[in-house]
Amino acid sequence: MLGIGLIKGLAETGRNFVGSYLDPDRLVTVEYPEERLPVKENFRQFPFLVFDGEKADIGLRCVACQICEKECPPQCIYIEKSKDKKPDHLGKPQFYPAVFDIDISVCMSCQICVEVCPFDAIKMDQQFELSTADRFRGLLLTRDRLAKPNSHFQAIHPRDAAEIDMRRVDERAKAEAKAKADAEAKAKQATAAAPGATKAVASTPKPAAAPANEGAIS
Amino acid sequence: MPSHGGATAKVPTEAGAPRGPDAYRLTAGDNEYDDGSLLEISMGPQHPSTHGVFRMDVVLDGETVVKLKPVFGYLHRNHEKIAESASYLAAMPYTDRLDYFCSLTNNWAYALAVEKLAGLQVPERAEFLRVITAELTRLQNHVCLAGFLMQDMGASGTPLMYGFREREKILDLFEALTGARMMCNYMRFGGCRCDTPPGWLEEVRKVVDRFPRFLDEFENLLSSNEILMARTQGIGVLTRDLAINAGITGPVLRSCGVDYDLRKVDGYGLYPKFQFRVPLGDHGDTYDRYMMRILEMRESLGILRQALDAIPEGPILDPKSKLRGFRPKPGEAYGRIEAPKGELGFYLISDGSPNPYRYRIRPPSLINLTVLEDLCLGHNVADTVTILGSIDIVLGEVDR
Amino acid sequence: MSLNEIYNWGRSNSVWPLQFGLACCAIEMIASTMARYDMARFGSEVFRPSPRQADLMIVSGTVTKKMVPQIVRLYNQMAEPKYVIAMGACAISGGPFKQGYNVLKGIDRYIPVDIHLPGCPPKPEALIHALMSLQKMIADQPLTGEGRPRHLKPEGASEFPIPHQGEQDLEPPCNPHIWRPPAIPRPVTA
Amino acid sequence: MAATLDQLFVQLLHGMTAPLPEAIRPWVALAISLGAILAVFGLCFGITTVCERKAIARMQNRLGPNRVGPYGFLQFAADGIKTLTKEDIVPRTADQVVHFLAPLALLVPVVLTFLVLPFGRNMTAMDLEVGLLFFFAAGASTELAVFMAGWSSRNKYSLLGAMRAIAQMLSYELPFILSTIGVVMITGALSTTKIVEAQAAAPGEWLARWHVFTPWGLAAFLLFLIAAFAESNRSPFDLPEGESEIVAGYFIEYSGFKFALFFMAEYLGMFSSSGMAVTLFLGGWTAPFAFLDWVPSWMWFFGKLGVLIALFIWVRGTTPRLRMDQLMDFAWKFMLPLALIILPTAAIWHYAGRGWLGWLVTAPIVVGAYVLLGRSLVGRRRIRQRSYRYAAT
Amino acid sequence: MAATGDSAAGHRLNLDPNEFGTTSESSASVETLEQILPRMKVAIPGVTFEVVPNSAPGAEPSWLVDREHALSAAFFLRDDSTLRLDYCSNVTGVDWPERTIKVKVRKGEPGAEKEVEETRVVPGYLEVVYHLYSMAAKHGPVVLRVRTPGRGNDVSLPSLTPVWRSCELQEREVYDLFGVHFENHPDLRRLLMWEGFKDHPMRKDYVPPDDYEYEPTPHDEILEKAQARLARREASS
Repeated sequence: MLGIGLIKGLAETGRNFVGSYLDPDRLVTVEYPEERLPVKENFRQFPFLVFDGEKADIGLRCVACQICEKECPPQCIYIEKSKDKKPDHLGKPQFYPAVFDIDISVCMSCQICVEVCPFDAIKMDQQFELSTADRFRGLLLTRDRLAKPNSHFQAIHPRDAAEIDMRRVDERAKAEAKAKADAEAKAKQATAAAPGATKAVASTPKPAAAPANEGAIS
Repeated sequence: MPSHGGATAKVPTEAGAPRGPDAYRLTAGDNEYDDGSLLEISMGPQHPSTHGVFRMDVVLDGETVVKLKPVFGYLHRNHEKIAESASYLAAMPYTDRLDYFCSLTNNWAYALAVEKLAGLQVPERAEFLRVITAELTRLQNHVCLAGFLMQDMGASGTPLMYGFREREKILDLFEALTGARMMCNYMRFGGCRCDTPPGWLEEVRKVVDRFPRFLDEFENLLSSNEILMARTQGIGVLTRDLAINAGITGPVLRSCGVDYDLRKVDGYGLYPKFQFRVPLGDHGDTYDRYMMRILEMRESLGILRQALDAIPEGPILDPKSKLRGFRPKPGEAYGRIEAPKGELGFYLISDGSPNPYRYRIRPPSLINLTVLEDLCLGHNVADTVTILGSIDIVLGEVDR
Repeated sequence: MSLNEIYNWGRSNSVWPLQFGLACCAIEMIASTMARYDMARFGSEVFRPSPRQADLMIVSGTVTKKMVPQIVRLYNQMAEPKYVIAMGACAISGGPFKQGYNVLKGIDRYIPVDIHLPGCPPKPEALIHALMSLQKMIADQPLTGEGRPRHLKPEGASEFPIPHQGEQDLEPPCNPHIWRPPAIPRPVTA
Repeated sequence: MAATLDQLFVQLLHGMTAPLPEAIRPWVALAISLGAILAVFGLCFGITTVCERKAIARMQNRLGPNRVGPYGFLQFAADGIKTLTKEDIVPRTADQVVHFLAPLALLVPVVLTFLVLPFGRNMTAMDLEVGLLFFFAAGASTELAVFMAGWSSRNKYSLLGAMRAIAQMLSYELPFILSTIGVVMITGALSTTKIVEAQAAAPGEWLARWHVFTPWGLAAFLLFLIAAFAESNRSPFDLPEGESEIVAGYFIEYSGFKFALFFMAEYLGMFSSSGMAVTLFLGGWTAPFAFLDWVPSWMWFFGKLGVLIALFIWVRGTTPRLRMDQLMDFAWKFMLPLALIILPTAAIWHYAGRGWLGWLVTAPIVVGAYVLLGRSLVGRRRIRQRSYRYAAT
Repeated sequence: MAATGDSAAGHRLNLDPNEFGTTSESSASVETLEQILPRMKVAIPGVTFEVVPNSAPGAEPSWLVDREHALSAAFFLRDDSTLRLDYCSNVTGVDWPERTIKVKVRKGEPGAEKEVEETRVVPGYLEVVYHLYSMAAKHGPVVLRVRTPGRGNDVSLPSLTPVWRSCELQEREVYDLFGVHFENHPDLRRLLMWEGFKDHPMRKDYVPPDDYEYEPTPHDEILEKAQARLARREASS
């Protein structure tokens, strides 16, 4: 009969109206600025650079290899390699990015830079409240704005961070062991050759490794 | 085969019959419509119901459509050109933005084409994940389509809201798995990017278990509504022969009774292992097209249940696949899947370099629009909107 | 409460967007009005399909060169005071598609943009955040003096020239009165 | 006490006009009433828009406006301030004069219709003998205003909207009026006050004699209500402004305050036709049960009005829109014949003694007519639910 | 689920790469060109068909047909009772600019041939590729290629829209982006670019307009252009 479907529909909306006062399933609004949905661990927005330790300019993991720059689909990363080198967490001297700019007005949050980075240096941040009236300076993230401590990474991607930290501790332990072994071997050679030079050789890797170590554990 | 109703008598009856150039000119001789009996209006590119920046130049006699010319290209963002100058991997995030409702099926189609091109194999767990994500995508696409169709019919947002309420639940799953709500960028050549986070499959099961309740509600709200039936039944009748000849695919094709579902025909992925039925319509009108989606959703739920029961542990990426420096040997491949909107195909020509020589997308939305004029002629302006809505287009894919 | 405050309170709490979507971001824009996020809480769910009745244009998605004249025309058709949010990477700068031949590299080349919202696409929460920043911006505007909004300045244009589609590109490629990019020096890295 | 409250506003008006000379007293009283009507229903308009947005939001599982003022109830004030201060655009090609006049021509007749509504006992601003006629006459002239708006804008969409509006409103004018004739026949009066008084409970009866409690009255009430939906362009009959098809219909080119006037006129039209439905069928300001007579009469009126408005909102939150030809079919092939059948039914009811015999005779007629007409409307187009087959695999 | 304990899953996934995907399995039911060619030669006298090999694993070879007979060949493929390719899925334009290739040629006197590397110029052409399937027989694909004689601005091919309506919009797209004129196409206008646009942007030698006025992260050519622009700006100020 004419009107039955209409009445069924009215009953449905009526049920939802009443239900919105009784059943949380029928009132799904999350009042955003005050209430927030839990952020998913995998959620990604824009990249940031991880640094170990306290200071961004010392602990930056990025070695300016420019792989991410090349692989970035929309070409929104701009890197200038440093002239000099700094030791990384294993103590190996590496370049660092003198300029590392990401134009987040172009970035498509595809995470390919993260996937291709062999140094775990670039990761995805979860900050999304970035609206700004400043078109040119507000949206070009420079190295200083991109650098965030490892503790931040651990906070937003705990599973990933734990895995990476573990690996880096292992790597470091291996490197140290190797350095030690090398040093010992050298020391042996040295003692064999000239006993006076031992001390200087053995102490070389230490100062370089110190800041990286802090970061990995913090 | 249902014959044309009186209202659609202006549709050329011989399927695929070529029509003279005059049939395509909107203002023939510049003064054909000057006597004031006909009204020419341009619907779009900014129009509430053209689903984005689509435009239809419509000639009306009163409110009856006499001529309708779709105008494309307002969202032509050069996807193919960009992909041809970027690496194979770099094109993957761009496929997300093709049909931006269904990024995961787009990913799959592209991955399938590249896998055919390079001869990569997909581990079983990854295949299961692909099926699960693709069927979830189909669910959320159809839910939104039904909502938008009602919106086009003038329902003040309620069905759309219900649809989006369910969509959000599925998007939560996508976000937990891939990190993004819409632009998932999840599949890789020879597998998937990452494994499921702990507890994800249980979450999927929860959503799947609750979904039928929503479908029942939705059908209560609308499927038997007299206004909906009056607005859609007998409107925009697509004949079987015309549909085949015009390359219509997906639910629109099946609504006129052609049994052609690539999940069955090609049996790509793991679909031959799942039991599901392909619903078919007999009338090919807007109501059938709408109902096809509703029925397909129920079948998708069945596939999801089977997949969730059977998903094995294992690797998710072919060890042969490479992220960087991927250079398939020269050759070409055409991979196609049954996307929620129809047959989505990727045609790739490799010349051995790191970027595809030719990268072509076969967009179901665009080709389904071939018959838009045939469907709309003789109907009302209000019907053009619902017919367009029932074809289910996404402009990102139409214009690429 | 001063007249200034009442005026700003009124227009900041009743921002009606134009029902106008371009691409992917439009879906997130729709999602932000839907039940989960509910932009209606801010009184902004009244999406007016006619530009005459809208206050806010959310440029949500890729702006192609074919579409630019229409967008500028729509903006011109809106009644003052009017605001623009450039939503998503494409609307701000062309985003991932900026390498394309048919893609405009930022809608701010032709119309003034109040709020830029990066993301591809931004989450619905981010759009609500942008809307809140816009409301705050409106509420803080003085109605006299130098800092007053554009529509209250005698020289402030409310219509902007519509670019013409040429043989290769839009002519002119930008409106130099509102688009003044800074130069970023980049050394030659050969 | 109850009586004072009941006649509060009447006394107030009397007190205000008493010191004035006899000659101008009725005019001043009318002016004050008009002012009061504008103020009350203006506020009602504001509150209703917020309530509607909140109610529809609730139907859609969300909260709706809740940030501006307490519980978001000042949202209408913000909207009002904004639309008032917004730039007023008149398209260059538009017919300037007609474009300017249209919103006024729409609002004035709508406001006039309120004059004959009895809001409470003795609370009719202009108690005309032919009140009902005045109501329809004033209400019908809104159609002209809508067409003026659509035509003068020189916009194709607005023209389409105007054409639709004219066709729709004229067609629904017929069942709109015809459905009330039964009431006029039974009460034998065109005065709205008398119609209401005729529906009050007779001494000794517990139930009021509302017309909606009779078979023909119920049918006529539903017809009137449906026609009222169409007359006020509310969903599912909002074709003249059908957003999804013709963008914003006849007021597409209006901005700022003129647009707000259109909006207001739509809501005021809804109020006035709901008010008339209350007056004609729901007993106006009378209580449904005799023992509830102590409640002030105007509260009854506004309570019933509120219920009808809620119904308007509820329907808007649920249904899709009809199409133009279906709308016409519905008016001419369903509503008009049904209204014509209701007329003799009302007569039969009268002569059958208005008791159980009347029920026995008239109820089958009304239900039968409804079913048959409904079936012929739907059946001719073969509109039905379908079953579907699946591919053989 | 029936397939849970099915060993077929593991089995299927270890398929020979040459048979990857069931598309190629189903395409096995299409006759080979050798089987069809005699029939076709009878139906369309003078047609030349050539198999273009495809070295990708598991992908189907394609058939190159001469442009004079393309239309009648298409009709034949559609109407032939065993083929019944009633569904044209995909129409692709491909631009092959002029290129020089190195070929090894045997040269010299007969008997005293030497293998010499020679550079040869392959003239450029535009190619349109049609992917055909059968909905009736559920087989396919048959890949049909048609080539233009050159890469000029007025090269033309016969339109296959009379055979398959699905080509209508896709051929318009190929016309728009590659500049292939389709003879007898019912409505050959630009599809994606605006009317009045002068170039065909998908051609390999297309030069996009330079509109990178502001480019904070430039690379390659854009970097050079940005630098040039910066130099100009500094010179003018």
